[in-house]
Amino acid sequence: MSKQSPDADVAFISALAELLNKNELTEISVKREYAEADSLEVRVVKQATIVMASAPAAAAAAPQYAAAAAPAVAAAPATPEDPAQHAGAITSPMVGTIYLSAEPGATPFVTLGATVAEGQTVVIIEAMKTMNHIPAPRAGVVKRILVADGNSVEYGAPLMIIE
Amino acid sequence: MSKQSPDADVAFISALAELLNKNELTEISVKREYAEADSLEVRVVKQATIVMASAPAAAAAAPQYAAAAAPAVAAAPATPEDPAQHAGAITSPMVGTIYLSAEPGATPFVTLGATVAEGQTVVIIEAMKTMNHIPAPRAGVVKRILVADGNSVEYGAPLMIIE
Amino acid sequence: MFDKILIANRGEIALRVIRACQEMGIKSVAVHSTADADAMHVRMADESVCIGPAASADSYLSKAAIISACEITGAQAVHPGYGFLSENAAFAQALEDHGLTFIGPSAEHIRVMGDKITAKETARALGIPVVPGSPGGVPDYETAIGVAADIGFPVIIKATAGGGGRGMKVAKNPEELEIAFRTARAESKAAFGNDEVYIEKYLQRPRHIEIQVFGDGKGRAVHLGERDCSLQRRHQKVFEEAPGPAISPVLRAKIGKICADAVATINYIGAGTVEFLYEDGQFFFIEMNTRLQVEHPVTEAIFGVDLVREQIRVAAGLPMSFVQEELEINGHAIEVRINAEKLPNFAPCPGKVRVFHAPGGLGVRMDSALYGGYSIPPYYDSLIGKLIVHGRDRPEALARLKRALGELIVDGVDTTVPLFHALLAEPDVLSGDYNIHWLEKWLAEKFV
Amino acid sequence: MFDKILIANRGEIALRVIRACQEMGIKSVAVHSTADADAMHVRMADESVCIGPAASADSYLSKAAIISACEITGAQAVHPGYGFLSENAAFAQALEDHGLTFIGPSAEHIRVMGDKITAKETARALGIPVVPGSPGGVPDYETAIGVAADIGFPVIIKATAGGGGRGMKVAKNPEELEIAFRTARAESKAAFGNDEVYIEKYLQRPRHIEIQVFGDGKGRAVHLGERDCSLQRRHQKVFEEAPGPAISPVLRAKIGKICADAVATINYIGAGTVEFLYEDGQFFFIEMNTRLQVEHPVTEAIFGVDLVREQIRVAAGLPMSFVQEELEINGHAIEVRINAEKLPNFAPCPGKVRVFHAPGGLGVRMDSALYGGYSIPPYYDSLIGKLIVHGRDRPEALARLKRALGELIVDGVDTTVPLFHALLAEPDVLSGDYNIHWLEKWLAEKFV
Repeated sequence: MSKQSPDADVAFISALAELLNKNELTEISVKREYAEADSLEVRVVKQATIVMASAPAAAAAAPQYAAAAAPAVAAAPATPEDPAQHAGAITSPMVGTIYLSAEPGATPFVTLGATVAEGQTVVIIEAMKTMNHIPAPRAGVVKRILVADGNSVEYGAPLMIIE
Repeated sequence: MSKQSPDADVAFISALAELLNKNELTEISVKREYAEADSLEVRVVKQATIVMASAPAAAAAAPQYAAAAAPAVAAAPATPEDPAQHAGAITSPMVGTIYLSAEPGATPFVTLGATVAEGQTVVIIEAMKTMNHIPAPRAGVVKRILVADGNSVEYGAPLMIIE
Repeated sequence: MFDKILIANRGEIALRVIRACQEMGIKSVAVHSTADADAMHVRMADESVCIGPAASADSYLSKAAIISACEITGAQAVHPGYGFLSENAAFAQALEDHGLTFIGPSAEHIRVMGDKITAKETARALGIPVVPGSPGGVPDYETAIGVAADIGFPVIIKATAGGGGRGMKVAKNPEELEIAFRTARAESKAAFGNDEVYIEKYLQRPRHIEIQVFGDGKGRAVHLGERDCSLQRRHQKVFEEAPGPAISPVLRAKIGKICADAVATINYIGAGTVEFLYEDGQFFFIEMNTRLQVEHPVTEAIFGVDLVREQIRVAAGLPMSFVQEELEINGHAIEVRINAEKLPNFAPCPGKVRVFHAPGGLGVRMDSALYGGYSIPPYYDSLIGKLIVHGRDRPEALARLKRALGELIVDGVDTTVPLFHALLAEPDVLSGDYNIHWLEKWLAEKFV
Repeated sequence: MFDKILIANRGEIALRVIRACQEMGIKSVAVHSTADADAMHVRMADESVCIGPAASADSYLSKAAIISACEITGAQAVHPGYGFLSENAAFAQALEDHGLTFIGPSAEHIRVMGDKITAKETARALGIPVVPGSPGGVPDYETAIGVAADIGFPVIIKATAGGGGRGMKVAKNPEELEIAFRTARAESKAAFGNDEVYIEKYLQRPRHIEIQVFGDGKGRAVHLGERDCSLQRRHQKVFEEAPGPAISPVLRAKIGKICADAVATINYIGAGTVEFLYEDGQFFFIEMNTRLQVEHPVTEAIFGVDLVREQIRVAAGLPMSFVQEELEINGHAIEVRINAEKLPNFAPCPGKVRVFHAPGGLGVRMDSALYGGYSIPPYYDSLIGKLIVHGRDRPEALARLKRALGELIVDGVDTTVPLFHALLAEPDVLSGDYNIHWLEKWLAEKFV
């Protein structure tokens, strides 16, 4: 009694996947017994909801949206990789321009791996011609610096990660 | 014992998928026993998506829709209870007015439980002032009569069920 | 006035008529094929009747089914929209025979204008300028030679029963005449079961200019200026505007009066469009459409009138609600046809519209039967919407069109929207310097 | 002309301004709170900047954040829309100090008109008819008695710093005066931290009639007729129309000229609205709004102009694109405010809009920032859209409004649409026979 080869199974499953898409289905489950001790169980699922359907569409139809955040650093909705969501993140309390040092050429307030004390200035944000010193909310080590000298930042934009 | 090939299975499942869409269903489950130790179980599902979300909404916002089919008998999309989908259903081949007997007061062409021969007139549909005799497509017993004398019917409206 | 009107059509034009009915307090009856059970016109009408299967021939073109639908719903009048039975004299006659009102001209006027040759003869008799050509059908090649010589090359050979470009062939010189003549006949035979053809002068770079006329059926008629519909692909209009960039007020008044007087003379009732080829200040009659045009909204925009309401009024025996003197042009309007077609080949692209978002704001009108979740059936034409913009002048209208196109979302199917974005970047389009060959030529350069 | 404009607002009015920018070829910058990251105005603008948290005070009302947003995006001008910072003199001044253009009147004009008493004095000085009342603040009850006696009862006591109905009390007779006076003071103190009140003649059944004015800042100004906004609930307009059902052309020309001359005299720049109470052929100045009004589209509809485009033009130093003589009224327009509110209590009803389908067709304009799947945040006002209809006359506009309301789908939240369906069944609304008390009275009878 010849058993189904893995290749045949893969072909079978990919065929199901195509069916799923072709017919705009959300699930196909198959339990196939070819012979004693020779059976296959497959479940192919595709989720679809109105949110998924409309949001990207609107975005797609508004090419500006991709550029929406530019030239400022986006404070976009949270995504797994969004550093703004990181526990150690320091986010911008205002809209403005970033300076990593007190004046051009001067040594930066903080460097990667440096240890900072709570309250220590980590960056300056210029807004309305005034220089705002942004203090570290807690002591820790600078794990990441997410902005460059002269960057523009929105409210909520992640500046650096301190742990 | 000839076994089903995966190809045959794919064809079978694809047929199911098409059925699902054609009849606007949301799920089909099949368990097929071809032979001992040769069985197939399939579940094809289509989840409510934006269509479902919007259609009722549009209907809700269009109070006319509820009344849309009136005064004619609706030939609505298939639903489990839709007699038009019944295997034994005779559906209206035209838009018009139903007469269950040759003339007012005369004995009706068919009655519930009566046996009809193929080709026997079951109703008359008046359209454009002409009387159209509607024949039974097959011999059988009248299980249900779905229209009343003088009813208006749309194309595809179920008239009666003969099995 | 009618209590109930049945709309013998589908899609955006069915909606257009239902809207007019609602605003006039008239009940509306939608008819639909089994494929259109979920269509917007069915949802918006007060009542609906399924009149047949998906195939138009057995539903939207079925006179019997539609008249029966009137009988079971008690509709007193039928608006045919455009296409389908809108220019079918037999249908207009059948309605009359059943005591129903056809919202459109008389069967006789439809018949006369439906035949290219009688139409041309009638137009000439009514003082409408026609393109030089054979007095009637040209029976054989020998006759064709003489006719072409009289007219002067280039000439075009057209099917008497034709339309939509089939059975049309151009001969630039005597050498090309025979093959063109025989091909046109063959195509006519194949397409229309009638191989009669006629010959006309072929214009080099004409514009398609059409005059909107409206009659009350009692000897009064007006014109509502022109529309320039020169941007065509395979004789299908894609971009229409009013007023025409090349038409002066003097020229408009002159040709407009000629057309209005002509339809007044024959007691024409309702909306009609006299189509011309326009070149070097001269108009040459092409044909008269005895119905509402797809592009009627641009005329409504600049004149501030509701043409469908007027059609219903005069069909009910009421007078027109305006006279010529009151009809003043206000600004500029443009319509683009949103088709479910995939560029560059304009392949029809039916399917499910996941998201539909209409553009909004000042000076924007969207006529569409789409809604989120609607599946565009493959059985009918690919027009899924018309975007009409109105501005104080042509530059404002063009800017508004560009803006509105950017807002329109039809997610799930390909549409002709990219075509219009591209056209709005073309100097010739922005300056209005185009003719009936411009688009084909541009497409050929652009996409080949 | 500006290259880039920042819109310091959200919702439909932000969209309104972005649309004008797009049509003028000007880049637009949207600003938004964290709660509005997915808002339509963010999607439609060329750029966007998150300026703060959900709370308006820290985002849309944050002058510093908005000016910083201009600096990082290079925007040269700011359009404030309505509400938020649109009538904030300090903001206009701050922009000027930073070399940015405020698209609106001067800080000085905002300041003068922002204070009810100086506004009234200025209006009187400019020849605008004002309602009889106390020359200024009324310090104590004793003074109030004398003032009320001079004016004649009934009188109304209002907070100098007030608005939105708070700190307003009516005294029908001398007996009611003391309690009304003291309550008004207490409410003013609580609501505005300032207990100064003034006293005016209280009109019985006045209409709210407002005159749209527009100035070029160089001594030229025009008026664009009136809007009747009498249908109000708790001093919030819900239904606005133009022209006003009760205003004759003669009356319009007279009061219009008075207002236009007044703003011309002070070199007013941009759009402004002079609000009046109207009773028995007399106008009584209420206040002047030194900004674009929510209901400006009804004026745009009947005059065929784009008021936002004009605002931007004059802010850039260009002349107005029209003169008084060219401004002719064409037809009738009505706007209804679609709020996310649940009847009968008009309780705000934020939440996810599952399906949004805008009405279409002839004479219909929808200004809304909704889209399918959008979640209306709970932090801002409940206006989610404005439906504006335009017809040849008032009955046509009313019929069109009813039709369009039937097409509008906002699935997922409650809206004020049912209110308008009900209003369109009221003989008084259909005949235009209403005043500023009509709606409150009707609601009380209808829902209590």
